[in-house]
Amino acid sequence: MTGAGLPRWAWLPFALAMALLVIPLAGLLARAPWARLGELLASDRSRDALLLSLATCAASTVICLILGVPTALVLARARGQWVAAARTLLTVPMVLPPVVAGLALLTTLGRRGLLGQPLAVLGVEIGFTTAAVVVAQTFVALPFLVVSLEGALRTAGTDMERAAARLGASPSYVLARVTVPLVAPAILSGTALSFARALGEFGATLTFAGSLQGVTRTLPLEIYLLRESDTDLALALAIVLLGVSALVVAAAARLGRTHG
Amino acid sequence: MTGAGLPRWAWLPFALAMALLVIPLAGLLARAPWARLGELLASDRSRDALLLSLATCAASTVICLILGVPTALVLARARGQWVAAARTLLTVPMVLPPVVAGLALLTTLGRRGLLGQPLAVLGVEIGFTTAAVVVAQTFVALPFLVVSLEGALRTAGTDMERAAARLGASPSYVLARVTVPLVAPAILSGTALSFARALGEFGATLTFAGSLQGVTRTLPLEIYLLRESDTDLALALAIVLLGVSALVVAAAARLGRTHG
Amino acid sequence: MGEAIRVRARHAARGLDVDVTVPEGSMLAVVGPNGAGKSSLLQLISGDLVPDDGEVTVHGRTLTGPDVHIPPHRRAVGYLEQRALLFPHLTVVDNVAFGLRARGRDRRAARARAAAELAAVGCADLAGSRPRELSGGQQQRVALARALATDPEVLLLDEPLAALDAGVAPELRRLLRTRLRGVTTVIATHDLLDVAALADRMVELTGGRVTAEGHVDDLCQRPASAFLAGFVGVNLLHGDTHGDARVWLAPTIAIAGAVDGDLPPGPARAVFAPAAVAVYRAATHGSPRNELPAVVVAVEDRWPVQRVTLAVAGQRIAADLTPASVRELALAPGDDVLAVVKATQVALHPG
Amino acid sequence: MGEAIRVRARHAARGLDVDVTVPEGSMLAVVGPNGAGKSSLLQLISGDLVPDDGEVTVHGRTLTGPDVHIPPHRRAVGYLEQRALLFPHLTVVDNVAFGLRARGRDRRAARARAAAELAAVGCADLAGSRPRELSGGQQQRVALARALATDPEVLLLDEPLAALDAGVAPELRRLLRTRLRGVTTVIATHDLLDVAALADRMVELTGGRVTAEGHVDDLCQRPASAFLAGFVGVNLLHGDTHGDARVWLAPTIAIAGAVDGDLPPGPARAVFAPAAVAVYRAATHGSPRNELPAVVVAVEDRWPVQRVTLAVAGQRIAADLTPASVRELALAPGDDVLAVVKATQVALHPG
Amino acid sequence: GQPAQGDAPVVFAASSLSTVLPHLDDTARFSFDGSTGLLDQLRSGARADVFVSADHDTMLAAAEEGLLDGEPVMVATNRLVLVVPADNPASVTGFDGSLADTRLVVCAPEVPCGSGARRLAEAAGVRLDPVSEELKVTDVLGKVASGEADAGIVYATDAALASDAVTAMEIPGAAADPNTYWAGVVAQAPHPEGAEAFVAALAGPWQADLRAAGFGPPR
Ligand SMILES: Nc1ncnc2c1ncn2[C@@H]1O[C@H](COP(=O)(O)OP(=O)(O)OP(=O)(O)O)[C@@H](O)[C@H]1O
Ligand SMILES: Nc1ncnc2c1ncn2[C@@H]1O[C@H](COP(=O)(O)OP(=O)(O)OP(=O)(O)O)[C@@H](O)[C@H]1O
Ligand code: MOO
Ligand SMILES: [Mg+2]
Ligand SMILES: [Mg+2]
Repeated sequence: MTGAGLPRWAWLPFALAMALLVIPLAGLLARAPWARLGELLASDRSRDALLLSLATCAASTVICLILGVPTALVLARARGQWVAAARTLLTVPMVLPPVVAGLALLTTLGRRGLLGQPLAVLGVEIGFTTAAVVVAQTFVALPFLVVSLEGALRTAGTDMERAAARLGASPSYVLARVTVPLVAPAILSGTALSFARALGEFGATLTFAGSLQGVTRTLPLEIYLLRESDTDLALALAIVLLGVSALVVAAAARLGRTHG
Repeated sequence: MTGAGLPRWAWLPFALAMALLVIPLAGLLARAPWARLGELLASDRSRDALLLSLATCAASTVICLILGVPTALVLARARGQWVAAARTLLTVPMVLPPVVAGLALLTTLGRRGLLGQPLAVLGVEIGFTTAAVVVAQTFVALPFLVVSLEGALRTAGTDMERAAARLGASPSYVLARVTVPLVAPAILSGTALSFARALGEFGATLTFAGSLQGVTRTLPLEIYLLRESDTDLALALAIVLLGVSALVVAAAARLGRTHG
Repeated sequence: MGEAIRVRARHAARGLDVDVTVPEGSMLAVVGPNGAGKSSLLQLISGDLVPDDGEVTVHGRTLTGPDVHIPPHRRAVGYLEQRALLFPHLTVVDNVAFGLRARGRDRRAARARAAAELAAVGCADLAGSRPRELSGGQQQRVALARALATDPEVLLLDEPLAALDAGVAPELRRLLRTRLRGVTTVIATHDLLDVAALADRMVELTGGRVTAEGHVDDLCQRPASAFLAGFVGVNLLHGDTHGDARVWLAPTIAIAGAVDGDLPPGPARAVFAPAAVAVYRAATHGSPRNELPAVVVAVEDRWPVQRVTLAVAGQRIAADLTPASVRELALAPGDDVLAVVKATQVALHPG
Repeated sequence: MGEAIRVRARHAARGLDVDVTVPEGSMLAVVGPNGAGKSSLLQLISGDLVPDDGEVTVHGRTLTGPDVHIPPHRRAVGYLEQRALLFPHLTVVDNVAFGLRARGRDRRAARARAAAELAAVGCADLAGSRPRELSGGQQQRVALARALATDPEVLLLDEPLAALDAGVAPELRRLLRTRLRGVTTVIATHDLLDVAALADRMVELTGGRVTAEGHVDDLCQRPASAFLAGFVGVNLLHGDTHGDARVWLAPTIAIAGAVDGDLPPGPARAVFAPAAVAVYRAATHGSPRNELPAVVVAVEDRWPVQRVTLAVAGQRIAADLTPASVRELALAPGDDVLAVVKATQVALHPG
Repeated sequence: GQPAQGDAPVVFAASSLSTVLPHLDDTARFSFDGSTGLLDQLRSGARADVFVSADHDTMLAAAEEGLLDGEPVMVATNRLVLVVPADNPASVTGFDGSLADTRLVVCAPEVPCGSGARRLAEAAGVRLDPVSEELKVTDVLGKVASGEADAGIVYATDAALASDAVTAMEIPGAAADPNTYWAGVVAQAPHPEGAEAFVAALAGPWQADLRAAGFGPPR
């Protein structure tokens, strides 16, 4: 019993959408230098870029979780006019052209930036460090987690939380033992989205953090650079990027299903 | 009665997240050449870029709606192993570095591409035309609509659809008169997201469509070009971009609230 | 009065194997324990469930058969569930007009018909409201009007009153009775009041099979199963008779009663009301009465009476006593007592 | 038996203004029409609702007062709703252990206590199951065990049985009675059976105010309002008495009855059961009986009787007749008849 | 001479020309991107008339792949300069030892501005220890102009554009080892005449304007 059933014509736009989104991916795969893939990926540069990307994405994803889960909770549960405003502000970085995002970060956290200047006085400079990459990735990825999680929290409602409070559980205990487990699938998929978005981050990193092998040159930057000199290697790395993203998203979906 | 209430400490990460995301925007606004804004935006190049961006985004948003709503419906309602695979494939373009996305499109729809070649034989060439901009925008924006709408459709469930079928409504009638109105707020916010994402599209457009004034040079491309020669104008245009995005997202949220 | 619905179907996953017919214009009540297959039977008729094997015909037209399966929206079958499931984005009158609009009727005509249906269920003044502004009872009325506005050949009701406050249910039951006169209806229910107030015939399902079928009065007066007896609220004792207006429950225990029709020797059952049972500590020896040795199992308050559950020859019966007599007897679980029933208040049936 | 709970509070938005006390270890039933404020009263005690003004004390400790408001999770108050609201991600035993774990009890001790509570509600074997694998009745049992595992000083029940199948409710009611012996409890309900089976005292709320309060038996036997009479299922007629064991309903119509205690001249009411009312077409003139001119309003099937609603001197009463006598009398709405009630079956009360 | 309106060419040109070219010809239509990106687009069948690259290798590749019609011509050169923020916080004195321990940004060796910088450093015996090897010269300039970096190596034309934010210093030997700009007509150009005219104008009458924008003469 799946309700009214799908109108048969719905499959046409579905097929078109799939074609639009999947065929280009297939095109990329078709052009990839499969035979030389192993050899290409074995180079120092590739390894450095991949490891840096994985490490920074792991870090930014952890920060996204720590900041994003409570933020989604506040947006979903607090009331007042300002909540709508906060929600809009949180969405904007999600749609900013990455280069503009990088500019914004530079103006703020750069050595002469709003916050960067006082920080520099204290001896903290994040420009050109791996930390800057993590900041850029967090900036673009955090909204993905918050937006998807907030929806799930609203859907889940507050019934279970109320029941838990009536059993004597404090708000923090309720959060840890009821709310988070209940929306675990959404947390997982939101985490996967933000990890994948961080992994693909290019413009903001380039503009804000720079590009030094092993320090700030992540996989997307390396791909861009290699286009100039070694198209095959660039394509090979793009395939790796695509594969890791797809893997993370698919794994989260599967985990969420088993769990939910 | 809001369930267990928010743990008080949740406001700390919330404040940090807001700071991380909002202060850079503020930094951008602070540096903007407010006094000269009107004059700067009056230039031909700015007008061309803004109008082109609005026109292409409107077009790609309409396509996203036409393709995306049925696609979300299929993903939410169809059953089977392949649905999970389709969902993952749809998510990947959302997280691809835009340059890689552009390369993928070029490989596929370019004149020598997988699909581009046969199309070129038929006299249809979309590379480096305004149509190419719309394709690039649709490619990156469609997943946003599909992913957010699918969640809402799952949440809404099939009860109402079943009730409608039992009153004799055909699947298409149910879709138009029950399903779509019920998830209207989600359609609205999904549309706003994809419009905003299309508006911010940079890398894929540059790579796939080029950067020709009035034809393919959208607002983000113009900002990128101007960064070097006319920082003030670039900033002014960035502010416009930011404002339009925020406006669209906020308007959709408000509309959704009144409607829902 | 011909046959309007015939369902002859098997569905292994639901453990269903039924053959049920409903006469034109009558209401069939489907009763049975949880999981017996009541809802599944309705879904077979509505087309939501496809049987492994069998046929569903309405007015002679095969809706489901070996090679046919008309989808739900093309069957002229109305379906009303526990929940009203009104469309939240439409006004009440547009909810009721929905089915007609879906059939292509123009807005004005559909609204006019909807208004008439709303008036028939006493909700004319709610036409412009949104569903969320309605009470549960009002929602259920509107759902009924909506289901009837499309002139269904058949109406299915799945516990339509179970979710309602006790205060609203009687009123809605009254409404259903008036409104459904002449509509072929199948109702799945757990409530005797629904059956008594509405249905002509009833079917008892147990584990997916029809275990009793007949007129409501017959089945209620002569319940053959523990489920039906409990449903009706009467006591049922199984035993054997030699044909002499007595049913032996054990070698030394018999209950005498009035024979309704024939009572051939063999298995037989005795049916009597809890109110007809008195409880004594010691034998009384009066006019034709049954005095059955019994053990108190439980005592429970059921205002204005106390219900005493007794074990008689390994079977359970209930006795409704006044609070005063329970207090006087000082009954407690485990006590040995006599359950006393006048023979004139016991009906004996074969089977 | 001291006072365990005292609620004296006003809440303008909910139209609530109450002063209610509950004695230690007893159960108070709160009844009243929809929207009367029953749930709001419970929420005042649980701390979910903050009054504009007033005080809530439990065992002398002020939980809500002019300057205090202990949040719900720091009150030792259990709350059970219609829906069981079990945590879907925890097993049954961990659901029950939840409250103890939240209080910092270690897992082993919490599980042991939970197992004991589960055994007490007859669900020991479900410990390892997930809530979604349970039937509605089982879920409600587990929710009860969960609420009791934290040893609440006070338990609040908000229509805890309303969502259950008629088949499961009696069993659960029995369980509640055993399990709640000695627990100070407040139950909001629409069901007389809950009140009769469980409660010691009851409060009638109307429009946010207490309109009757007392022992269950007193209020049920002498219902003073139409709501209570309907709730109990008896007839209530209001009139005036001159102090002579008769209540005048109209200048020429009086009903005679038995006086229970005092009956001073002034307003008075007559209470009698629907089963005590007979209906005749013509006057009968027998022993001390009331023969009240009446008009038939409705006839309705309530197996095994037919319920006839009558209008007497502008007030409504119900008569339960056998189907045979209804058929014989051929009663139809609008008919003029006589409602006959033996004076001994009518109780007269002042007020 | 100015090409006719109806024959206005579509010009694919390196980003560093984005400021000057539109002033020279307001009928032609321009698409600006990195040279490699433009080459990729030409490979994919972009309908362009003129291709102007900011280095020789890319133009060579285009010619070898048959993407050009006729021979490309060198139209300008561009020398590398050292830029520091206007307030020169690290007190850089020039392309010398004062660059040590500063935050220096240069282009990556894969892009022309990066390979050039490295050659100059080797010749001058200066050790480059950059904190970032940027992908585009724009990003080098952006970091210096914002004060994020203490020094950077960019083209003279870039430095000229940001003259109020950065101070340019000459690099010894830079003028002798410039980056070369090449223009060519694209094969099967839709507007071949306009294209020819545009390339000719670049090599001829527009040279003065290019010079004014900071470009050097072709060699
Ligand atoms: N959607 C379903 N998928 C699989 N099995 C089902 C489904 N719905 C019901 N069943 C099973 O089919 C059998 C019949 O269920 P059905 O819902 O028809 O019973 P019912 O008589 O309506 O019960 P209730 O009184 O609880 O409503 C049960 O064993 C049940 O577990
Ligand atoms: N969350 C709320 N916010 C505002 N008003 C409410 C809320 N809940 C109930 N009310 C109002 O307060 C009054 C009392 O409602 P309450 O829920 O206490 O009644 P109740 O006696 O429990 O009714 P029911 O029998 O329908 O459960 C009603 O007028 C109701 O409309
Ligand atoms: O849009 Mo980008 O700047 O290629 O990540
Ligand atoms: Mg059912
Ligand atoms: Mg309530």
